[in-house]
Amino acid sequence: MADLVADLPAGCEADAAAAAESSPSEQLLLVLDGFEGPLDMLLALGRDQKVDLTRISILELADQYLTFVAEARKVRLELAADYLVMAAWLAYLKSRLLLPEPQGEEPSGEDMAAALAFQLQRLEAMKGAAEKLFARPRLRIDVHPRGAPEDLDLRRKSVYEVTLFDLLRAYGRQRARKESGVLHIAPVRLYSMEEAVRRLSSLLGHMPDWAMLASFLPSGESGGLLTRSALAAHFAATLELAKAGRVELRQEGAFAPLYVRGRPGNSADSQDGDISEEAQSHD
Amino acid sequence: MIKEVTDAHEAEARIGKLRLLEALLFASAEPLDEETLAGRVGPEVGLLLEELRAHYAPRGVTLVRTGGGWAFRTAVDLAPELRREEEVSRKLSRAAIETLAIIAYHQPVTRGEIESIRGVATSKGTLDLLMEHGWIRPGKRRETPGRPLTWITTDHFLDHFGLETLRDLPSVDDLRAAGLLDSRPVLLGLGATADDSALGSDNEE
Amino acid sequence: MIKEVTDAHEAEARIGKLRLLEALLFASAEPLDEETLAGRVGPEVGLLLEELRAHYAPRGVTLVRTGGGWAFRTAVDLAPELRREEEVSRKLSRAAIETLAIIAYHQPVTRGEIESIRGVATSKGTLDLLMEHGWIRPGKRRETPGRPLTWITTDHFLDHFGLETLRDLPSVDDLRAAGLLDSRPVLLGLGATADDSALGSDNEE
Repeated sequence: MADLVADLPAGCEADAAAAAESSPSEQLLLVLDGFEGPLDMLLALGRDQKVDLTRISILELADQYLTFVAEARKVRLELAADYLVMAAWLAYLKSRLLLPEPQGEEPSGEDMAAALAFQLQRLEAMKGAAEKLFARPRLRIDVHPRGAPEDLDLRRKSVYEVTLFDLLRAYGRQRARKESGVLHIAPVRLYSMEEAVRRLSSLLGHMPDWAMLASFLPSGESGGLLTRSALAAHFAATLELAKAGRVELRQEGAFAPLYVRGRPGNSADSQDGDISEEAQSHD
Repeated sequence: MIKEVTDAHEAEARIGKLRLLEALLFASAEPLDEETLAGRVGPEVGLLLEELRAHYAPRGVTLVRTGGGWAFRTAVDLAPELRREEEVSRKLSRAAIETLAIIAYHQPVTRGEIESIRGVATSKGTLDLLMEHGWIRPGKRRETPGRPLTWITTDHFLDHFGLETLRDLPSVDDLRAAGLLDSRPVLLGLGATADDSALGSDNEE
Repeated sequence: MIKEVTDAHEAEARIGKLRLLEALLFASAEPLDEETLAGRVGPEVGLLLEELRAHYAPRGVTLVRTGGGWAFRTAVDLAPELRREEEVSRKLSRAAIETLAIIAYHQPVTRGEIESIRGVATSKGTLDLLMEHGWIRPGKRRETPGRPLTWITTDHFLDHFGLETLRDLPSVDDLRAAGLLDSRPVLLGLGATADDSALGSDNEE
């Protein structure tokens, strides 16, 4: 952890100092705030190897990155999907580098490592270029034009001053107005728990035996926010119904499919206590 | 430009001050008074200014004293050759820019269509102005009842905005991606709004 | 300042032209292109400009060439004495600075390519902001599937950073020789949320 904090990109020293006095999760948050995405973070880790980027150990880098992500997840930090995708890719790369190369059309582990090294060098080059560019004397900051120009309007290309930016912005605004004529807050359709309770209650009557919770989900929605909220709502609804003693739940293990069935007799004596106990009692 | 001085170091300092004076006077939007300038180059500012004035006297740009301050101005005798045109560059009205943008993106487009897109009536003057300026011209008539005239952009339009073809106009998606079109309030924490298709489809609910 | 000429009349005409050129360039805050200037002083404008540039080289105000134009600017070495702080509101984010550098060095470059180089999605408003500064503009569409829009820098970008041409970008030759100006995507799925091929499809709506 400590050395991760030390790898902050330039300009974040103050954050680092603050991080030293805060909890591990806060430290990680601060570190993450300093990065522009996973490639940027890899580059910062790579600089820590203190070798020329052309001779960097990609394997070592992958390990550092995976350690970082593991740490972050340990403190239950919400990591952006980008970082997880990179972690998965690096884990794969690692396995390709360590295991014998399979015969196939896939690029070799070496090629993949070289491609990553190239990306890091290219990003590093652009960061360097940006720095040099902005270190140049800049107009109206270091170097100045005539302060009191005498408007000669020599070019006479146009009487009107309109730039492409003006034109595009006008169209963009116009479109935006049109799209939100009557302030159309695009409705975020979320499945409510009440809705799910109603739905499950009516369905359970027709389902005498154990059935996967997933099979109760409304069909016709694929992926997306609505599906995910439906899943969450139905899950919460089963917990609520189980608490009320109206359904029973069963699950083989963590992350295994959740089974549900209507409680025979369906009486009103609600049972407190946690779901896993209840599930076990029926096994 | 520099008067004889015995000491080379002194001469150099003097040149440095003259250069700074030149730059300050050039970059300032307002004439600068001697007091302000003295604050930058020291009490000998009067002598230095006279030296600069003498240097620029025969040139196309001269140093003049105006009111309480000093400023560079183009030489008076060149005025006839620099005379600016009567018309001063003007800002195009917002309605005109919008109309032009709609014609560019939707051409060929009739006036009725422009009005329905903008949601307001288009004054005749707007189209006239854009046409007078050479940015738009009438296209073919639309083969619908009333055979309304359509409007299209000209080559001069492309030229003015530095476009090679109309196809180089950024698309609506490009505009959105560039941040030039942002209508939907951002819903924080619901990263999934990127899922436009799902949201868009139940808009009608 | 004036080269030896045998004919007094010729010399006078030459001085007149230099003075006019000086005045024209001085009057304008923006660079003027040679074509415009040639329209005022004739085809020998190139030689006259070089003569003016040489005359002003040691002074506090210098004549510089940038993009296709010429402009008077305060001397670079006086920057510390003339420095104006950048307005806080104009300070650019790291993302914007990097994006600008990538556009400058890789142009013409698509948004997807920028994202694959940075390994992260371009947030809304970054390109918008750079365009509002007048540093970038849309270039031609790339003739690949989806015909994605490309981005390029403007002459104002060169002027702002004191560059005569794009070849004067810092270290550009070294970077090119090292193969680092190759903008092809390398790792699939890295950040590049902007699938270029998906863009530009709804121009016709």
